[in-house]
Amino acid sequence: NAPVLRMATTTSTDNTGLLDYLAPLFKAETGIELQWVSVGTGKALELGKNGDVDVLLVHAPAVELQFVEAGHLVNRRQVMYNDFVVIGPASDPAGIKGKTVAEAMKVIAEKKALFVSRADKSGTHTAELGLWEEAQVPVPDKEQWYVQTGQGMLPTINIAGERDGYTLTDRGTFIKYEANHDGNPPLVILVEGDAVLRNQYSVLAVNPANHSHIAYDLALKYIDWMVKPETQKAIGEFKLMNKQLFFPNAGK
Amino acid sequence: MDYILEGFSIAIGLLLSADEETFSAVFTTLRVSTLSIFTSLLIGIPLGFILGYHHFPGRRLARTVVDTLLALPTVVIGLLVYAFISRRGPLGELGLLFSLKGVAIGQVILALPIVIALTASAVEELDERLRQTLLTLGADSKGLALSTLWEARYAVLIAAITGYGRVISEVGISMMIGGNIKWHTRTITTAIALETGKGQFGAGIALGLVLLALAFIVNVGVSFLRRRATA
Amino acid sequence: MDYILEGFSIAIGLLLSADEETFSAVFTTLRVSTLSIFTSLLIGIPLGFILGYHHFPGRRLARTVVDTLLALPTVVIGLLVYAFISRRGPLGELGLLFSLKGVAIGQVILALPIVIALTASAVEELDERLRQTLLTLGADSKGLALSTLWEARYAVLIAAITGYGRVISEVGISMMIGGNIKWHTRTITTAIALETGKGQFGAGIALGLVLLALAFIVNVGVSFLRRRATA
Amino acid sequence: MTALMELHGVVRRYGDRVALKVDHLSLEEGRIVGLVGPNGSGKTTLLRLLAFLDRPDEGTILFRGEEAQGRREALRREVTLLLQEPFLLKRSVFENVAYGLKLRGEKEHLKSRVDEALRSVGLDPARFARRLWFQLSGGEAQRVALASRLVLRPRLLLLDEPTASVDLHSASLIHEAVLRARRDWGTTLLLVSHDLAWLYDVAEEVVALYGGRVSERGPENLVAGPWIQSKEGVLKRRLDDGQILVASGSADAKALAALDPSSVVVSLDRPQGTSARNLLKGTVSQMTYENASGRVLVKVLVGGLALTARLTDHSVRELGLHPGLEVFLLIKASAFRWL
Amino acid sequence: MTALMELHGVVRRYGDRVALKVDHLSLEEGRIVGLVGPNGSGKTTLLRLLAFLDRPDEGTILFRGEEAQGRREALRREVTLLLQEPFLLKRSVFENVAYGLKLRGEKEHLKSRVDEALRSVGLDPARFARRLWFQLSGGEAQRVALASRLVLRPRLLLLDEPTASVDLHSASLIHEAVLRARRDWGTTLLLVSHDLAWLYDVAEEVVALYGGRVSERGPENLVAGPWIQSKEGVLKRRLDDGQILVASGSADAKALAALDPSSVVVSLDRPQGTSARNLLKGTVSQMTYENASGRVLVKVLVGGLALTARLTDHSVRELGLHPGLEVFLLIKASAFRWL
Ligand SMILES: Nc1ncnc2c1ncn2[C@@H]1O[C@H](COP(=O)(O)OP(=O)(O)OP(=O)(O)O)[C@@H](O)[C@H]1O
Ligand SMILES: Nc1ncnc2c1ncn2[C@@H]1O[C@H](COP(=O)(O)OP(=O)(O)OP(=O)(O)O)[C@@H](O)[C@H]1O
Ligand SMILES: [Mg+2]
Ligand SMILES: [Mg+2]
Repeated sequence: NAPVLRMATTTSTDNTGLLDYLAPLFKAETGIELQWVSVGTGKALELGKNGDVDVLLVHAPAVELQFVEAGHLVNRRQVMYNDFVVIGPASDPAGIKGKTVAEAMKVIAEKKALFVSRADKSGTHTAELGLWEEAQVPVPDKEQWYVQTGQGMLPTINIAGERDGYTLTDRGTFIKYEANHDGNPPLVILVEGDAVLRNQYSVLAVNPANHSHIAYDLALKYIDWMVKPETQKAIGEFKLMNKQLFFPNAGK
Repeated sequence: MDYILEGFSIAIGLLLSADEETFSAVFTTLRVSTLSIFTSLLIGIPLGFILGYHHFPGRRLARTVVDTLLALPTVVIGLLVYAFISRRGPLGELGLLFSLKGVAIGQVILALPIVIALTASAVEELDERLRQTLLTLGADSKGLALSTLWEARYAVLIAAITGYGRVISEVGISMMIGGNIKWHTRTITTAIALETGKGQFGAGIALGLVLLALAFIVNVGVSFLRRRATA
Repeated sequence: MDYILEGFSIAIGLLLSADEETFSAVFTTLRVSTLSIFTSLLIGIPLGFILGYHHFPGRRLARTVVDTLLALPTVVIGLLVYAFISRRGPLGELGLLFSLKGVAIGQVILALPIVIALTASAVEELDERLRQTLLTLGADSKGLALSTLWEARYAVLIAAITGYGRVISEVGISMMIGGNIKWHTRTITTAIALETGKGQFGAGIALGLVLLALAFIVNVGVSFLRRRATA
Repeated sequence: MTALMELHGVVRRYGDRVALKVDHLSLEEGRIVGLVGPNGSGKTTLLRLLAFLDRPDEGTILFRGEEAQGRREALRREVTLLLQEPFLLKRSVFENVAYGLKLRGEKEHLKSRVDEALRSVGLDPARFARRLWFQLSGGEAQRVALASRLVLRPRLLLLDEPTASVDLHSASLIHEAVLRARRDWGTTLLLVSHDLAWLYDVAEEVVALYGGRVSERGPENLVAGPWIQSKEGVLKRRLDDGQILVASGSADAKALAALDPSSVVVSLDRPQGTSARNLLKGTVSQMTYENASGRVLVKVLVGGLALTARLTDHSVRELGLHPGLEVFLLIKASAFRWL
Repeated sequence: MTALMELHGVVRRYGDRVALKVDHLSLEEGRIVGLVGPNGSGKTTLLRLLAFLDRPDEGTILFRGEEAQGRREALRREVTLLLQEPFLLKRSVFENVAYGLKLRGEKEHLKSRVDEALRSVGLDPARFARRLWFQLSGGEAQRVALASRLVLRPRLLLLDEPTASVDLHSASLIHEAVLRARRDWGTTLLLVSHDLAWLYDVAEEVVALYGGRVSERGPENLVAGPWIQSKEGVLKRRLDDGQILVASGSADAKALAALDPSSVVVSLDRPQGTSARNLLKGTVSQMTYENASGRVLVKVLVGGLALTARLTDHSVRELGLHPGLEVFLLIKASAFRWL
């Protein structure tokens, strides 16, 4: 019976298949079985705080730091990033293609073009709120053109697709979405590459001082494994539709 | 444990402060569940009567199929309805996706097997002498159906209550078809799912309590009706 | 529409190739739903009998409460159970989180109101002469309960089937308490939710069909038993 | 007289068992016919066919000379049946009686017609109309069920044991109601009852069923086994008090023998030198006037067996018969018919 | 003889209506008691109390001299009741009859005891034991229900209309079964029946109930209104054939009058100069031997009313009474009692 390490993670790492790719490698090297639950970022952090898992893989740096500060989590290490992109219908009714993110957001608000928001306090949603601030547009809570789904990334993209709306997504999920549409999706990338669009993933261990039962040693082994060069290389090599999804940046 | 206590205090807070978001969800829930359950009863009770009353070839198979459909998960219903009403689907033109009507279609599919199976069983349990009495008094097929259902009224009511509980508590269809769009298609259950996903467990429980309060009020009404029908 | 056709072909593929992941989910689903439904029946049928048979003070209120609990959403049950069995909860030591036992606890809470309400209604619908007959033949309270339930067996069976359909199709509890951990707590429904979340609608529908096939087999068995009991 | 209903070659089975086999039976319009027969002889089965509740497995049923098949729903409005086990709808007494009228859309004078029907079975509308179905005694429920049929003024009224748990006073009211139905609406009646005294009083004609077959001989005595085959080639049945009944013919031990009451002779003294093989001592327990024949049915208890003899009032008077009297019965061994 | 059961000041109400009010009633051990009374008089209500199915609203019930309250469940094994409407469990006939024995853990000789019980009500086990509850005729079901009580060999057996839809032959078998139960197991019996001929034959004593009260006078004739108050200060009731019944006292139009059969005088010719106010012409319809008194009950139809007179066999013989004979009834106006 292999020792079991429990991890809470966000849906993006699971839905893209990254974990299915890494877990067997980890088991082969360390003999540790990784079991993960993929949930919203907020819920993942809450599970960590309660000591229901041993380790976290999430992407909401600001909130992560709050949890570290409060003493719930320790040993935060950056692992990799991907980036956010603004997507929308190929016809691009608001004409945002090629603009900076801040300008694009402003134009969307001015033209009251349909924008679909996750509105679920996820990493992506937090990033979107940051973009509105950057564009100096108040969060358009009750506007007709602002659709708040409160759902995961893929369902939110689907809603945008059905409604011909714009939305913000992480690149990984978008590639998955492209794949689902056999590479010919109704929505396309319109804005990308801005520095503010970086989406940072980190691993964190649950603080053993609060929870004596957790497998802290296994969590440390996992964190070490994730940041070591061979693993980092493997992450970089993980591809979907021949596209790289995550960019390793441990120690940077 | 803390979440539960927290849930209670949040729930009271939401109700006392007449929180706008909460009330929007409550109202949406009531609208769609009422539409769904009445449609289900309208279709399901006659079908349940036929299934429980008539001895037609293939009846046993039909019952087994209905019983099987009791196990239809809401996500699957959501997917099936989505396949029809999405823009790429055959009914895409009707614009039912992300609308309460669309949700109601899915919820009717959800409640129908319950209403049909329980109505059929209620009708089946009736005394054989009832049929004979109605026929000897000259009932035609319509009179027979109506009077039989009236005799089985308490059991049919339980079918309705069970169906209603199922509809009001479901989340998969509302999420998939309604889209959980704030101020539009967000129901209490999709709001609970959202809060839970955010890790706001207390708020999730609070909304759960609001939903139960709603169901309680409906059931007190039903129980009152039922009492009047007995006395 | 395409999704549905795709779903059928994937479903057949999964079953024919005896796909390991699918079979693990099928097996997990069967294990946990069987445990849940039997526990629910064991607790729920006696309670339903008491509620339907005895005239105690507060009975009407008790019925209304049970009817209300029919509207308990699975997410809320998940949260409540989580509050108890999370490491910080009072039962944290038992390690029930992310285990099938934990899921079964939640599913029992889900099925109990259904089993209780429908059993109570079945018992209530029985002929008053049954009670008198059993008493005049010398039945004590145990004999009375057992024989009454036996007389209402078809209606109680429907309670069991409805409860089973509810348990096998639920996803909120399995997700929240089981955690949808591959090879461990992934059930058919959590797998469907996962596939749907990934946008693999065809695969979601395929798994839904697998679930229905499972439910169909169970119900054919029940219908066979039922036929034997009649003849 | 024309036949209201006719049965030709009708067979009704339950599983493999034939419960009813009627080669021919016709019900004359406007008659009051009694139907008797032991338990399980097929009376209820026959009434269900006549009321179009069940279909025969074989044979045809004619209503006023025309094939009934195909217009059963319409004919059900002309024929009504009082079920053997009364059953009330879960409504008030008033609603139970009014139900059939409302179905027919006959809402005029509803209240007065319901009240009249209740009164005709001895129930005071003021006391009973508003009661609920479970707030009645057995006999009251039975009479409500009857009232709900009488109110319909049917062409054919089939009553399956209308007096089963009804008191004497109500039984005579039902008697009157039956006569009134025939007189006022020309209703044809078929009455099943084990209360032969009541039935013989009401019916103009009595048909008997044995083992699902109509007997042309009218009601008969039935003697169940065990029969013992004796050396003399006859069958013997030992009675409780030691007397022995002798019947000729051949049958197995469990066979049922029928005996026409007209072939039973009653005598006050033990007769000397008679050709009858049976000479049985018994006590008269009941004497009933038979309306259909104008004769008297004398029931005599013989060692636990009740045998009925049909006598003229002349011979009853001559013999000075009265209940409680010891008498002798003379029966030929060949008078028994094997069923 | 000791009292098996005694009732003191027992009252049973349904809502506000008092259905039963018994100041004192005792059932002697080993007796066969008949209980008669019109529909709704409280017979079933009384049997339910005696069988511990219901509790009285007031008063006490003693079983063998001890308060029954508190050990009702145990006593239910000593007393059993055949319900007025027979009800079978959804099982085979065999399982229905065996049910009570299995409950009591008496599994020895189960099959032979069940077979014996079935035979005692005239059902052949080979033909009936394996049938299901719905595969029976009305009378067969009734007898299965009875067999399932007889098999229990109870201390007290309460039968509510055991012969209601049972044929004559079976009625006499039930008669025998009742006597055998008393003889073999010392069972005390209380029998309700509207079949007075049968009841009077079996019962050693007959108690009557009217409007929920026990009448010490035994069964009586009942005459329902409408009564018309006449100038002479008496009440008159017009009969269907125009004859008029006169009763003294005061009562309202809907009142029920009771008349003791012993106070009815039968005469062949129209008597001259009698003090009786009533002189009614009627026809004898039935004569029944009353076991309890050794007398004969003569039922006479007078203008749609059935009146019973209780005569000695001597006078019956003297008058040469027989069913079908025209007679005159002499009844004093003061003989009527108002209920
Ligand atoms: N549903 C059934 N299935 C099988 N056998 C049946 C069914 N109903 C009646 N029988 C049988 O058919 C025969 C005729 O029954 P039916 O009810 O017509 O008798 P009946 O003359 O009305 O008797 P009773 O005087 O007892 O009412 C009986 O032997 C009975 O056992
Ligand atoms: N559940 C009830 N609720 C109200 N009234 C009732 C109820 N049961 C019986 N009664 C009334 O109580 C009275 C006595 O009923 P009970 O059944 O004892 O009469 P009974 O003597 O057995 O009559 P029957 O000869 O018709 O069987 C009747 O007037 C009846 O209408
Ligand atoms: Mg019958
Ligand atoms: Mg009664």
